[in-house]
Amino acid sequence: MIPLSHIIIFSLIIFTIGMVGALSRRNVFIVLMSIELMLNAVNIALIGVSSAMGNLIGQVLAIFIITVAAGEAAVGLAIVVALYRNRLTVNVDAINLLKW
Amino acid sequence: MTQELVLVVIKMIVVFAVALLVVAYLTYFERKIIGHMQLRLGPMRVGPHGLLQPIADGLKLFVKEDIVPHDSDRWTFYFAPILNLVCALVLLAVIPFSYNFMVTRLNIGVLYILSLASVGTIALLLAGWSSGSKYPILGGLRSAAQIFSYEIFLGFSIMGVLMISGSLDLVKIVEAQSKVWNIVYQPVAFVVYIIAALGELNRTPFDLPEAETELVAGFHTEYSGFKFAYFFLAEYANMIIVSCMAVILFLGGWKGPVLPGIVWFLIKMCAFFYFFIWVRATFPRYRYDQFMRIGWKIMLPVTLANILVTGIVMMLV
Amino acid sequence: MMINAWDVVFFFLAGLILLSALGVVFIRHPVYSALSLLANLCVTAILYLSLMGAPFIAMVQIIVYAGAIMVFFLFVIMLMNLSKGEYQERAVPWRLLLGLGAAALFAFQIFILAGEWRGVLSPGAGGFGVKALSHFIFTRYILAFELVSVLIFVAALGAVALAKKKL
Amino acid sequence: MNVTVPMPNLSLVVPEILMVILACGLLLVDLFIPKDRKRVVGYIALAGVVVVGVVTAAFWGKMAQPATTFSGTFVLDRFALFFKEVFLFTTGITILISLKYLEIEKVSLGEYYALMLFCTLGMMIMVSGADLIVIYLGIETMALSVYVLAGFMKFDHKCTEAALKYFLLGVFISGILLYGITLIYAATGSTQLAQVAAVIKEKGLAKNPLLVLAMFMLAAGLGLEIAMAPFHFWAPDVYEGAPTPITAFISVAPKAAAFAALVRIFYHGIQLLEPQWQILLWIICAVTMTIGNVTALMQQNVKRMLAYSSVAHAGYILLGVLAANQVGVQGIAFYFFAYAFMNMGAFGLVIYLRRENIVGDDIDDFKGLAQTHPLLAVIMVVFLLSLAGIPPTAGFVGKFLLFAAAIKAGFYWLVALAALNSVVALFYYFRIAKAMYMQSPEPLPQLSPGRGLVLALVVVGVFTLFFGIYPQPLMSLAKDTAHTFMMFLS
Amino acid sequence: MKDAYWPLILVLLLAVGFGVVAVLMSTLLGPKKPDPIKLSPYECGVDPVGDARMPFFVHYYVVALLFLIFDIEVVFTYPWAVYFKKLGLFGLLEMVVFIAVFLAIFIYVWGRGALEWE
Repeated sequence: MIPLSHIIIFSLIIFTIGMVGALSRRNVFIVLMSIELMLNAVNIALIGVSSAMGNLIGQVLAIFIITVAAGEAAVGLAIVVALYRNRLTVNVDAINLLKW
Repeated sequence: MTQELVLVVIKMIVVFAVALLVVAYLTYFERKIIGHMQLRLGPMRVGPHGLLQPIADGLKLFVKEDIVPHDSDRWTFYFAPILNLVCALVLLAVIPFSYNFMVTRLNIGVLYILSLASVGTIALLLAGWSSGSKYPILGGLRSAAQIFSYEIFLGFSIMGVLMISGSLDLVKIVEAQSKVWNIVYQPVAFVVYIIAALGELNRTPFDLPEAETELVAGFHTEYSGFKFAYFFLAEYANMIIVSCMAVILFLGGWKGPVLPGIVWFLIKMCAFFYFFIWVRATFPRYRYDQFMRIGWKIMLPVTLANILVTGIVMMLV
Repeated sequence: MMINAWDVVFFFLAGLILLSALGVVFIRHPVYSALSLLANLCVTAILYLSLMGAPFIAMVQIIVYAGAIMVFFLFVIMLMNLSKGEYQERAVPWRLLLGLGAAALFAFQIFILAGEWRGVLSPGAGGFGVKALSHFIFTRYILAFELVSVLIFVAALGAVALAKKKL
Repeated sequence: MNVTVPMPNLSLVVPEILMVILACGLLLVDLFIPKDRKRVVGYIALAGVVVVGVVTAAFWGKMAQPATTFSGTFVLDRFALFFKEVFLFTTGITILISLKYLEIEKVSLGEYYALMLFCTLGMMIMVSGADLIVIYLGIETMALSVYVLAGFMKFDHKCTEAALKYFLLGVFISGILLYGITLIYAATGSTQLAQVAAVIKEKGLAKNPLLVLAMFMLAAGLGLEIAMAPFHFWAPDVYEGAPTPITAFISVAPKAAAFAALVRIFYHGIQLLEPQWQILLWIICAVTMTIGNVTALMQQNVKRMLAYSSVAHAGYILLGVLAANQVGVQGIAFYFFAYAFMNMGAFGLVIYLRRENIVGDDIDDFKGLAQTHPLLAVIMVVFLLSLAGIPPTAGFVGKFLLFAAAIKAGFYWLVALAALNSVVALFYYFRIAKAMYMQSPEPLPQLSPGRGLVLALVVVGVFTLFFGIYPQPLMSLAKDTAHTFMMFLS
Repeated sequence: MKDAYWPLILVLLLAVGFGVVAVLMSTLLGPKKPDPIKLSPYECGVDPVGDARMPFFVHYYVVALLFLIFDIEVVFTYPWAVYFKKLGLFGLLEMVVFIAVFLAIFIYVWGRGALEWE
């Protein structure tokens, strides 16, 4: 018997780690992977809740999230590839033609 | 509980030991059969008719110098072959060799096999990359592209079988074939499966990653010693898995008259081995563009059509 | 006795996931980072399988996340094959502060939320089969299901349009 | 034994189905059209959008009552229809102003139009989604297309950079949005808005911290597309870097869609949390307006200035959301049409000034426009007046409705702040006018706008004035919209 | 036989154990005679030219992309295939629409020439 709060808090921790990575790392790949980590944390929470409540909607949503993550990876890496062609870099710091 | 545990451990050890033995002797038989097909004798020196050859090979690889190139990425260089082998070996756990003989039964067995097979691709990519030299990288990218292209068709080709049996459980899939084997209902899928399997195994006529003329030796150019042997082992272990899956999905698994189930299973499996070796001896290698064209432009539409036709026929019947 | 065993399993898996998550974020080289994420995803799948009774999701997780998305990532990283020097990063303190701020925010949330959960996971009770899930996707969420195909179309379209040099 | 699947009422999703067919068909047709005749693709897309618009409009009379289908995951009501028309109108205008621009930039491709149509489809799903899962997928469909469109000129450094920034931020925020959905699901056991509302009511979860947190996260997730503070900082960069027609599109359509989704979720899903989300939105509204207007004052680049002005407009529209009454929804609906007219017009003018080597987005490019192109200058003044909210333009009517709604709901201080902000806004709109009328022109090469662009400018210009002088027809439509939408709450 | 996942852990441990131990053994047992030429990257006996960096091969990228996309389709087709008997005609129609959209992707990619391997 694992209390659901364990799972949720755990997933929040992972989510936060992902957030820290997405905000503080400079390599585009790692930023993207940190975001994947965030989505994974959401999935942990969803499936935990789903199986604790005996309700399948969470699992359905989790599948859709995984799908969307694939779409995001495809588009994101395409943008990175286009950028790499132009600049030969994947470092967010070097990408500064536009001021934030 | 303890009894169960012991049982599982015993089964596990038996399966692994037999599998490794089979792998070793597959290499032997491959050389022998191809030799005879080409009117040669194959290995003859070690033991009677060269029967101890695989053991000698293994020992040789074991004591060879283990070269790690200075440009390589040490950790991944070690990690890649292990990952490759592990991904192949753990698949053996769910194969039902007969109704009762399997390490464990999963209700999602098919997915388990496909999922770990897809992780194996990463090992090839890593192997190529970690070598730090250009041929292996290209070879790794090529193998990976090839393997995951054909993984798609492999996945689609078994869909018809899943529709008929309505389960992802390997045992139930076999049980659903009590009367008629799936190959009767799904001949197209079977052919696609075999082609996809050849592509996924990097075997002739699709052994492009190892095309010596273009790429030296593919992703494992820089590997030597036992790490090299791992790729070899994994390839043959994958061959076992693919054959087992073909038997289970299309040829009725352990079903057969008179003889006990497990014997039938092994017979069918050996037929596949023979087929793979035969193909290797017969066909020339495809060019990479031809290979990709076959995959994406022919097999993909065919498999999709197969799913729809299966669906329509099942609706009508 | 059994209860303790599941607790041990949970904390063990959670520890592994946590370690690999930290690895993703703090390892310098993207290939290692990707491997760490791969480990993370696989252990998460084990978590789903062992404690949450969600075998199908676990497998989808490995097939799509580990087997497709991560392969795709590694593939692109290796296609670019940047030399080691290009992975050096400047330390940017204000970014780190931002990250720490986020962390603090979430720590705060955890305090708010900790008492709000009454449910328990009872592993070993047997989860949902694939068919129950199919039933949901293919009857109730048909629209979402069809929408997924459109979404993937958009992704494919966009990726090809951006990545191909000349169209 | 077969499961009985209730056949969904497909007639309600006809516009969406048409849209998918149109987009897919467009791509396939594009493959067979030679390179020099790509303009045809644009015409087909435009015609298709018009057809879908007509079909959507045909539903209006039948939808006095909301209708749901797909097991309650999709709802069609007048609110959804109204916003769908906004999107379709925006898309049509964007296609018109893109025709020439794409030729100058040499990216005339079917993908461009197809992505825009898919984006519209995503938004149509967003406003019609009655289930958080469907809304989420709609958002993602929209967002992925917009990311690609923003970086569509892939050899332009600024453009790909803008796309990357937009993408990274968007995906990051969508993670937060998802966590919000998860928390709602965790608290109520459902993702369907009606059920969520029912469970909250039944179990008295109105003060549940989970839901409050979820509300924050949802607001953040949708706030990115809305460009409300503190998630507005991407807007100027992306607006500057993206191709100008896409900038025009992004500044209107996704914002409208995100607002519609926000309103639907907040009003129909978690309406019992109204005290909480009113506090949240109050603060956001005040900050957004102020930041948008004050930073816009300091911009030299017209696209950036319009970006900050659109942030400010998001703030004004938040007044309507905050009011949570019928006038508020009416105001939001009306304002979005007006906003579509004036913003598309202003960006259209920037495109008009696009020449071979000059982007036309610096404020100096507007110098002396009144002397060289007097008519153009007049039209621009109309748009600027409308953006500033001065009669007799549609912008004024919209702003009036929003302010009235907020006053009715008792947000006096906020309205005072908004009025103050409107005054500040006058300054930077006036700068463009000053450049046009009071500065002498630099020698300009001949401008060669396409007919499509001229047509688009005329249409939006006329609408801006027409609905400013005679707003009744649009007002009554907006009123019907608000009426059916708010029936739920009573 | 009942479903059980725990044996998988044992199998995993055994496989990993075998893998690691054998590699370590062979590393320890094998001879160690490194020399710079032996450790340099293999290029058919010629001195290595340049580093291992190469131009970006967009074809590989496109193939990987296609794989990612069709993998999604495969994953959604599994639960459908398993449940197909129960869903009946309606299920078939659903899948026809789903596959039709993916076919459109496929035709588009084909028509754009992304499948041509020069």
